[in-house]
Amino acid sequence: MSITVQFFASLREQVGKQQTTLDYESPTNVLTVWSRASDGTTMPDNTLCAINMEYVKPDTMVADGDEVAFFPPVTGG
Amino acid sequence: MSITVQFFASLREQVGKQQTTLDYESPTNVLTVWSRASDGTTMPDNTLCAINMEYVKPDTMVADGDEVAFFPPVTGG
Amino acid sequence: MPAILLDKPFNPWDEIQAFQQDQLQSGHYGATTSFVGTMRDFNIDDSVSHMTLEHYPAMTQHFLDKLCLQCNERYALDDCLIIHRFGDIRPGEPIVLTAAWSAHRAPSFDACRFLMEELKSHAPFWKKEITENGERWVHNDQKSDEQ
Amino acid sequence: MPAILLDKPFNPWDEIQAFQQDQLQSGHYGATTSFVGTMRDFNIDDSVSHMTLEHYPAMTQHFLDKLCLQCNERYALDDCLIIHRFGDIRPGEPIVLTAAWSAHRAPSFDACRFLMEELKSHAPFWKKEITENGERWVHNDQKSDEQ
Repeated sequence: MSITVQFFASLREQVGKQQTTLDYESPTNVLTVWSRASDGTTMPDNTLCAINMEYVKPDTMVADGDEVAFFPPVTGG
Repeated sequence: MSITVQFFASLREQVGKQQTTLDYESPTNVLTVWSRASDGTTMPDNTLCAINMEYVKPDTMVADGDEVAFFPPVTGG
Repeated sequence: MPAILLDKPFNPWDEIQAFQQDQLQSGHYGATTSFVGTMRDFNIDDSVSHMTLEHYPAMTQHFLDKLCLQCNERYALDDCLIIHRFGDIRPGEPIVLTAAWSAHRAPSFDACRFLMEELKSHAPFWKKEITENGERWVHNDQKSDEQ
Repeated sequence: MPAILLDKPFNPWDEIQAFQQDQLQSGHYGATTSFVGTMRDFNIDDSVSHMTLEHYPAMTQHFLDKLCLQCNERYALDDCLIIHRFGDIRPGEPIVLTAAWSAHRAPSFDACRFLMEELKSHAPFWKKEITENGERWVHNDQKSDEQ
């Protein structure tokens, strides 16, 4: 299965990439996606995770075609 | 001493006057001013009283030159 | 920090902008909360054709001036503004504007609401509605014709 | 009930009026509460020359659309509106507008604040400030540069 991964704001700068695509042959969760996509960087405690535009917890399983996103606490408004 | 009395809104219509001036020779309070100015009408329970543009209680004493006002609960805004 | 009484229709959005340009420093405030109370064309059961807003001119002005001062003392504001109509008002017309400017959002929200709640409960105005079935004074225990 | 993302300056007061004229029925609503968040020219210690507001376009739009729906379900509103900038923003420019229309004042006050609080805590936007001393990401635990 194919997973698209996006990083935003300070996490994008820390990880050094904006977007990547990963292929998996067995079920996996968001935290594992982070590890591989970020080349083993430790996930900061306050990192927010989303699958297909909805907030999820790091232990949520991903599915084929999912867009997984990682970003720091939001500062809009 | 001379006291100006004003009535507003539904109280003005009930009492049948907008403004009157009363003369007193001895100290008096707001409730007594009401009775004389309104020709003995009973003061409705929710009546608001003001002396010189500040809210007061009916037992507040009046002074020469005061403007005493009576009005129903407010409905602005 | 003005409180303005008007006997004619006004555009609250133009007034906010004019006040900002004249009285506030651009880049200094970060939060603006405003409330506009508009006359509705229905209340209780009857259709309301228009209303007359009576007030006690000297006391009303004094009350609103004092309210602006209290509001500025109570909240960390750049400034606040009240505009209130009196006299004949037609449905769809703004009756009242309260607005508050501050660096952060909480004081502006709190101040704008404080102004409205104080004004509704204490400012000497009285509404008389003209309906198909005649005139009537609006009472506190009814839902007001606009808010 | 729209949520609009803009990459250019906007006039919140014109937007409110246009929305009212297009989407709302005059005489039906009695209460309009609006909040405008404006970029300040100072934050913490440094003077801020401008900022860049990054967002996650599809998720941001989805989040704000859902927020408008939730707001309409939660409060007795005629309607509500969110406009939010992204990209480069200069001091004095509006960043965000939230507005809510209702018959009575409480729902419009509550809804306008609900929109802002939800937006501030969950909408995927990130501010980077450009100051005399370089660039920096704004953190949640700092006072924001505008509210």
